Amino acid sequence: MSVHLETAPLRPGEMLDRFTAGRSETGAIVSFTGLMRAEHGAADTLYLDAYPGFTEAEIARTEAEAQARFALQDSLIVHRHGAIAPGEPIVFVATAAAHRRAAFEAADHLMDYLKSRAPFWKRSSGPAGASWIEPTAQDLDDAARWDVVPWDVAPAAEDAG
Amino acid sequence: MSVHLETAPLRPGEMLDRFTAGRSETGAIVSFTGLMRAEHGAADTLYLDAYPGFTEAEIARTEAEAQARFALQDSLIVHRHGAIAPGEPIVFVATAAAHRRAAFEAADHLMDYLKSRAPFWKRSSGPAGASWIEPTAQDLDDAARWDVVPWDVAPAAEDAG
Amino acid sequence: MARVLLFGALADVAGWREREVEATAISSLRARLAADDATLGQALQRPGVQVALDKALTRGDAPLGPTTEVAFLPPMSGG
Amino acid sequence: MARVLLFGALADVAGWREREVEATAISSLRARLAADDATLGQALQRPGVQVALDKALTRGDAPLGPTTEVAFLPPMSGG
Repeated sequence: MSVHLETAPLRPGEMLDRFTAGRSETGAIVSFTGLMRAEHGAADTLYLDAYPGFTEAEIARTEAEAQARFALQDSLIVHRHGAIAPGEPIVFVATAAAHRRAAFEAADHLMDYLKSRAPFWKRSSGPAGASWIEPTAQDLDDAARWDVVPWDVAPAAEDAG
Repeated sequence: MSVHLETAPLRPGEMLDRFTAGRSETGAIVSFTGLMRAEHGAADTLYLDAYPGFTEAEIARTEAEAQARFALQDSLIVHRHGAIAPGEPIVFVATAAAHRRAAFEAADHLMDYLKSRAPFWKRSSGPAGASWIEPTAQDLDDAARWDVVPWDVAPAAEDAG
Repeated sequence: MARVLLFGALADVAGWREREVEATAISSLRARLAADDATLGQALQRPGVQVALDKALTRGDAPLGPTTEVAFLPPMSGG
Repeated sequence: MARVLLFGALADVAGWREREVEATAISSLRARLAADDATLGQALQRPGVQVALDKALTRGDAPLGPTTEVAFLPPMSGG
């Protein structure tokens, strides 16, 4: 389990390989890579403000909850901050579990949290100017999907992968 | 969109990087890597029989359905066959979409199909002998989750990534 | 001469995976395989075993050309 | 001397991100910041703005030590 903030471009393939190596009892690894969209020219820079120390600690609390809730074997969260260009990764999340359902649900859950509630402040800039962005109603709905499920639900038994 | 069968070990990081490169309107990339579990020594080889030509064509039909159903921008399915050792990847699936919900659901759906209905025949070998494996009840239940949803459901609108 | 392919447990039962067999229809091919190997003949009749001609699934009997590829597929297990 | 940090839109409003300010409590710090910059003073009072002392969220007033780090956090947007 770990959470990192980076200002340099992320390298998803390298992170996935390092996360995957040496696992003999893991059946399923899910990765999520969030990329900045150019919005067909409407966006040219995404600036993400973070509070180093505070931001990782807050994310790590949700990561720990997810690990317990989905019986994860491991997880990795790497988030870019600073100025990001179109096509560049913003966030990389990987989850490892014995079975695929847990790995999928945990990655999905972590992303819903990261996109709507994590301690970042984001500003999008483009030809029309710059503005600070709030989470969308859809982001808040996505995050709320996870609130209705009891926290101590056991993961369903399932085949390899 | 593409489907490949490989007999050599898969390289998930390299595949993820190649799949991710050069996308300016993709917000979300989900990858799934299925690994062979050692089952704490109970399994030492997984042998996957495939019917080259037929197997890819059958998988490609489901891939095309998933692309339409989830409005995917792209997908990649690479499946190992032959003899596989514990810790080695069996399958790699990647999906690309504008928004994360579609990328997650499509990868989840493709994996449910690949694990339960795709044209492979698998034999697990270990100290206790070798046996051909049928899909588990959980695999079939997982795959059936997708059957109850109408095929023409539109993906929900959602924020980047 | 049809080219016959067996997959999964069927290849284990037969002891071979690929063979040229003289037959002009699936029915006569099944009869010839069963005559050579009764255990295989029975295994091919089991529910869930599907037949593909030149990589397309088919049902019931069908004629075989001189280069038709006939595959007998046990229930698919997924990967 | 508290170390004051502003994030997101608050830093844009103030024109600075980090500054040493003489104050012994959050309330007196707010008063001093508002006296220097009324617009910032109002922005800090907006609903959803949270305060962290030494990287832990806090509510209401609290005393500040000579090296306390005080962060004003606008509503979090996610990444």
